[in-house]
Amino acid sequence: MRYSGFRVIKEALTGHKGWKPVWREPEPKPHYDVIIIGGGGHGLATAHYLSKVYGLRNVAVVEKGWIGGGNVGRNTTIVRSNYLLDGNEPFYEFSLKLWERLEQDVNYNAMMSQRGIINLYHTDGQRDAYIRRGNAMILNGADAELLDADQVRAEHPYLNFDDARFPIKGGLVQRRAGTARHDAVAWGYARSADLHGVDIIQNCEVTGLRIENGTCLGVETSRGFIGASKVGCAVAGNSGRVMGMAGMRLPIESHVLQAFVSEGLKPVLPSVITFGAGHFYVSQSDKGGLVFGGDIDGYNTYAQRGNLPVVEDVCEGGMALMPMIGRARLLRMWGGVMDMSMDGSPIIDRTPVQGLYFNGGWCYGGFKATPASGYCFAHLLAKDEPHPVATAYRLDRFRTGRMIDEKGAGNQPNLH
Amino acid sequence: MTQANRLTGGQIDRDTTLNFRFDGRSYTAHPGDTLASALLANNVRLIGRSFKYHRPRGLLTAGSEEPNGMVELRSGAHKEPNTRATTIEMFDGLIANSQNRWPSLRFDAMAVNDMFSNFLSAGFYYKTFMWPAAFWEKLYEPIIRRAAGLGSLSMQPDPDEYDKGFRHCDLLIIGTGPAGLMAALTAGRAGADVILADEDFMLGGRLNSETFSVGDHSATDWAAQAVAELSAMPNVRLMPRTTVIGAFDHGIYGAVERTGDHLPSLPAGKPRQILWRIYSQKALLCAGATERPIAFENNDRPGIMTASALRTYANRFAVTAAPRVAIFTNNDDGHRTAADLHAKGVKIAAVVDVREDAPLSYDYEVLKGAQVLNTKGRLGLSFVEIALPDGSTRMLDCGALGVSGGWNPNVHLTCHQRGQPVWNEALASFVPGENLPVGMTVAGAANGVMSTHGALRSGAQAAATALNLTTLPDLPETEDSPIAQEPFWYVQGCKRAWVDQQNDVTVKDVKLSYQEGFRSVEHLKRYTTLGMATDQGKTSNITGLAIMAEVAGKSIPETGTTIFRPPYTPVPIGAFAGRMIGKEFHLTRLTPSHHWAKERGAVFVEAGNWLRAQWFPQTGETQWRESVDREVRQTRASVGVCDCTTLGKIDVQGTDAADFLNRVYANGFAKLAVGKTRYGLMLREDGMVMDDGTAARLAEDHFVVTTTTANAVSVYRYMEFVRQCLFPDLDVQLISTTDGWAQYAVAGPNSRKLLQKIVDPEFDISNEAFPFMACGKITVCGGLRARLFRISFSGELAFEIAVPARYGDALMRRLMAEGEEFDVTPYGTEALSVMRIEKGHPVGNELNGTTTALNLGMGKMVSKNKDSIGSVLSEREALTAPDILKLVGLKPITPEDKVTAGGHLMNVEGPIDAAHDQGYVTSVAYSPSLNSNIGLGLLKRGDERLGEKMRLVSPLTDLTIEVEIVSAHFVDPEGERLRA
Amino acid sequence: MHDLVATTALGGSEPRVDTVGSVTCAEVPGVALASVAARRGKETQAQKPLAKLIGAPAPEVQRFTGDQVIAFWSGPDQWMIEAPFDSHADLADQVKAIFGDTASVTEQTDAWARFDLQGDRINAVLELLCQLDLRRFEPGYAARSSIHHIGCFALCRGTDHVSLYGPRSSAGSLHHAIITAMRSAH
Amino acid sequence: MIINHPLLGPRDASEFTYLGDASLIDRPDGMAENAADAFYNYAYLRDNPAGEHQELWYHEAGDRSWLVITRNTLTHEISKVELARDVARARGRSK
Repeated sequence: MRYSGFRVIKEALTGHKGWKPVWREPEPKPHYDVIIIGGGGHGLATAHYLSKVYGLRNVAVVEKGWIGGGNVGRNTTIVRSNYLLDGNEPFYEFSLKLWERLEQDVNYNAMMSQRGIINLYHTDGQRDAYIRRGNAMILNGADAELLDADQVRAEHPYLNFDDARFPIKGGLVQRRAGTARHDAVAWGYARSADLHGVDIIQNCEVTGLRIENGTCLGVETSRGFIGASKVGCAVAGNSGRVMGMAGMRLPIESHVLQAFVSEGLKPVLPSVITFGAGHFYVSQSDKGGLVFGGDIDGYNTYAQRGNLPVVEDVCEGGMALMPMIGRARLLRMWGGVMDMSMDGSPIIDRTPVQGLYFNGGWCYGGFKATPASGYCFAHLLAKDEPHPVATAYRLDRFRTGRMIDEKGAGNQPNLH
Repeated sequence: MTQANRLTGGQIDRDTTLNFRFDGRSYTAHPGDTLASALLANNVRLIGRSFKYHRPRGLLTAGSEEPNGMVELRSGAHKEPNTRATTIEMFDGLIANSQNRWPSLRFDAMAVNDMFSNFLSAGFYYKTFMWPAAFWEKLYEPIIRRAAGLGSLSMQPDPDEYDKGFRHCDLLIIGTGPAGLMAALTAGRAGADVILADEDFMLGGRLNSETFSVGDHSATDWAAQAVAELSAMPNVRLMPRTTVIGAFDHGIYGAVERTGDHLPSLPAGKPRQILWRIYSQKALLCAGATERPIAFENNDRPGIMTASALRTYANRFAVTAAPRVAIFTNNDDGHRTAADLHAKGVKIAAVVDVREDAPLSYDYEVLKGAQVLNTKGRLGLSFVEIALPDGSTRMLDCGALGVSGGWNPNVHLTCHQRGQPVWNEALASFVPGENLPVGMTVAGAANGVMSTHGALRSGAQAAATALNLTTLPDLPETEDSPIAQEPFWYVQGCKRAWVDQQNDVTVKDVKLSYQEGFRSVEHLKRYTTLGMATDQGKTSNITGLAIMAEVAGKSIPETGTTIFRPPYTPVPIGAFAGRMIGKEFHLTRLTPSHHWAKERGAVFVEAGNWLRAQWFPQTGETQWRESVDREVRQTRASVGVCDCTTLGKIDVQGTDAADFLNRVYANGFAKLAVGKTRYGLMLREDGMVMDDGTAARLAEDHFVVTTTTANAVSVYRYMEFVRQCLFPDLDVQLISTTDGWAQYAVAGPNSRKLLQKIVDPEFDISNEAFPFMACGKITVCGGLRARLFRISFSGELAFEIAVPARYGDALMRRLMAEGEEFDVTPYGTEALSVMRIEKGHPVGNELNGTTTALNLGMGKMVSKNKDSIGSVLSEREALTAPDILKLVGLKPITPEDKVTAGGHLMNVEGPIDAAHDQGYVTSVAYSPSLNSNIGLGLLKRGDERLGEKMRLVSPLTDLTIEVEIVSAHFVDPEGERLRA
Repeated sequence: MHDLVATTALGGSEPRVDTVGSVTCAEVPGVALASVAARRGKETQAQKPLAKLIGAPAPEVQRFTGDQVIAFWSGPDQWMIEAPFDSHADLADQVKAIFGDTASVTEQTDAWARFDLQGDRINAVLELLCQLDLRRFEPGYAARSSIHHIGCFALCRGTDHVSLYGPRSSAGSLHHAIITAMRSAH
Repeated sequence: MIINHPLLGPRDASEFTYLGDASLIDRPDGMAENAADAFYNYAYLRDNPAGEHQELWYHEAGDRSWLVITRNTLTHEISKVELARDVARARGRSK
């Protein structure tokens, strides 16, 4: 069924009787060409591109709970490609281009809104680093603009310019960045993959990987064994647990990132804003809520919740940056479990086990990567070679010293 | 205005009259009122508009669970959007306005949405607005955004202050209804350290809304007596107006006390609210229960509210929502409301009870086995249409309808650590599950114990269990009626029957969600937005879940559970931020000569939390560059003084101190002589440079280590890690002395002469006695103990001198006075930076966490003969490949060309793109010594490319120039000056 | 005798005193400090000179002992010695002479700013500043924690008298935090 | 969170700084034959367990002790807190 304004009107006039389930509820087949573990954004995007672009139809996504319940269902919805390093920027720019045509691609309105992002800077050193980054973006074909303090004030007059501990000196802007309706991204990919024949199997937990003679033959699940020629793991947050079933230790720790939303408010913020002198970034959703976040709690955890010190730290940052939000109320807080990698960058690669492929280590940047991650993982699964924009995301890069460390924080995941 | 709907009795102070305004009209109220009760007293039912369809809305409840009755409170910068009228304590002069309407509350243009509601069904926006692609941002989204949202921000900084505080207790009791009060009495009398918190300004919870007696007293009086007894106990702290908002790990609870919201204005220095972090050994949740509505057609009109809310308004606030009231119920509690209202003289149109065996009344009509089919009234309820068991219908004329669908225990805080409530068939509601936050127990209605006596009993027992008490206090006699709740969620056949009133989610939407495959509870919530409004679904989640279960043909527990996240009720962001905002966002660190520098007119710059003098403008200097160039020239020509107090200083002592430093530094320290200083390079274990600085050996077993300003804390932490975790038996002791010493760099050819004027004569600081890299303890100015280091960052003959911080100001003034004959200049961080770039010293821009010693031209410093931190991993193949980046100097071919830090380096020929990137510029300066802009950069194979011409491009700042690659040591490469 | 004039941590020539209601906050510059850390293997030995120095047994964890010269526990086998500045301007040297090679001694006099809070409502002020359990504040208690993200020692000298030691460079921020809390709690 | 410091008793976790897995105590010998391999494992690979996790915390705003804390990463329950120095010695580290 194709979605359109016409269809909405037609259904409205006929009592909405024609709407069909957005995805089937199939029983698992005994064997698939490809099984993707994880019905989050990345797993569903992988299924969409595998089936639509690479033509593989005998594909299943197995999800232990409900689809879209991973970090795609609990993030701050920001989409951008403002990266510095060669290993990252082409990938994220590829992703942003996929975002720009996502809705037409999947025939689902994910409300991709190119409202722009501004990263504020407060010191000369930060400015220099942003100039280097902005140049890297432009040299990679992305867009970037540098604003001085007056230009920032013209666009964001409500920021704290007059009573700031760390005065705003300017900002790096990417106009094509923005936000998207996170749940809809998962649903749109799921719907499209389903239409292309992919089996989306919910409430099916992977309990083991069947590996014989160094080759992965399929997955053991709560609904029995399902065979597969190739198994791709896309369970960021839980990568350690699933890959542990294959006996692998990863350069990854699991951490919680909290996110927050305020009560609905009439429009106040025109774009995504990140504070350069504290842990705070914010945008406003179409419903009017201020969606914001900050730093990870900082300790290893698989619990989808955090603690007060980070809540306070984030709100301190928010109030320091935009003191007008003091009387807006924080409505809800939640936590998502992140794969924090050893250099802050992801991994999309084969593993030492034949037929087992890994996608993870997204830190807290996974949402914006969803389309490219799916595309590149699909490419890897279909062709057994990395997509040209994802060649740096190797599992062995820490052994060889080819880290992709945007922050320069080194091998301590909670600093990335 | 008279208060037309005011009844007799109630917990209000009729002797005092308060004035308030709503939507510009003046009304009166009394202390003890909420804005909600005061509006009802003045016969105002219409208060707001719903989120999506802009339907007229009034009050649904009398408490913090309110989804509808939201206003913008106060005015100007104090405006507070989305404030629930039910929780606003009345004060004189209160101003409130309705929100989410235009142009007025009664005539809202956006109400047109309601007419097109069929097109705006759940999730309609996911299926359209996709063509053409660019129209989303330009057309559709702006319209949606303007229509959405609720209240509006003032756009001005919040003028109020917020505090944070910390309290510890044996037992935290949350809620002061019968369970909470009885628990507090039990624990308090036993001497336990108790905190008793309640969101209401009046303690007593539901007891203040009821007419039955407790012991020999009315419920209200009993509560007041209990509160009085507790107030007199030194071991019990009562916290009214305090909402416990979240249960965090290990018995920590967040609580927001509204210390000033009930005041017309705040006294100076007083906070509006305090965010308390309560550390509890045990916690007892006595949060009561919330009455749930029943869904029926047009059940959202102003005047339709929960029956218990009608009862609260009547009994506690002496207000009726209308002179004529009907009740729709599926349980006995609805009849209690009817009886109480009747007793207060309110006309009961009828009690509509879905049960065939409903109890009858002598005082008013009870319609057994009847249901509400529909309602009428554009801006407020006027008629209710009833379906009678015989199939006939009847219209009831009434201005208010109280709806009772049973009670849901307030399990919210039990879910905050992702515990799941469990379904209780007898109560037809969710009760707390097994996996509660550690240390928490639940009593009273929150635990499904619905009678008053049961609540008293369970509160006492829970407190006794938590504190290991063996005896329970005597409990007063009171109401102990059994509770039986037969589920009745919605009237069959209804469509536009609201489940989530604020977000406009109807029964029809829930069914459509199922039809489209959004069947898990989480999908239901996300697809329809059920429970995502500001009330977090307190009155709607379970009903929505129940309807989904019915459609799916499953039981409720099979369908799922619903859990709640913190905060319990929305909290101002300002309260979470507290005092650490504005200029106090981070602490400010000042050096001892800060005041002196300020007197000199210095311009300051943030360096981490420090404020440092950036340059010292002199009369006639209009451009910062003039001051900086002068400071550099004066220093290089004669002498300058720079405050370098901010550098980290770590005292390293012990018989193994040298051995310890030999491990944390990449270069050797074992053989450094006493009285000597050495430059040290510290690596992270991954081989990247962590920090650099110097270590001065003051004695065989005593070093003073300096770190960069930025890394002082992390280096100290890391050294403690190495000491305690890696080499626990080394005899080495560490302590930071950063703040203890004021330290000044005295640099320039005349620096020795200047210092000789203040260093006491018994100390010889001539080149022979005190050569380059010497260090020692000295005295100055007639006996003040000081430390002197002959080290140089500027490349000149230079010293660093340190004195106890309290004398820093005086020493700086003395240096300036004594230096007058040498034309001494103070210099700031800019001149410091210029001089270090001229000398090619790497700092933060180069030590960016991705550079190795090899990158920085210091590869040889990494000793291969010892096992120091980071040495092994610095050898990895990609870090030692031939084409890695190397630190170089850059000079524009045209000296006036500005060099841009962050610019990228490209070959002179060939394309300009990422694939041909050769490196980047890390630091730039104008060098007054060379009369040229210069820069440092990291360039592929840079050390082999000296003399090569390259393009420096910065498309971001629209710059392309040609530069020559040169040695990073622009000035005095042989280092003759610093050894002079 | 040298001729340099000292400034207080807040940058004044005289110590700052503020009173709000019944609580007084006073800057106390007349104090000398030295840290003592026992050498590896000499942890027990070091207690003897310590006892001699303060005329009392070495303090237990989170306690201070002594009278004119006191020692407070600052870490495992580490103590801070506090003495009147006028008689102990060179405290570290004096202490080192007593400890010999049993401990490392470091001058800390000017590394810290001391503020004394006095009055019968100091707990109402302290609970807005510091997350330590005030029920443990009895005379002789000494603990380090953070106040507005500033690492501080708190010494309870009496039920209505607490000394707060914060890093000297942050004295202004710490003082501001204390004064706003005093106004708020008043 | 509350960390029950072995010397000081219960303290708010906000006084502490987190480092990571307590295996960071087990630094390999940099002069050994297999040092490159051993350091890669040491510095980069983690067990990352869902359950009990031994980890290093530093009492930055307190007594500056490094602690080894045994904490469940699913529930955050802390079952043991030790001075890291004692743990390091017990694991054979010395000078």
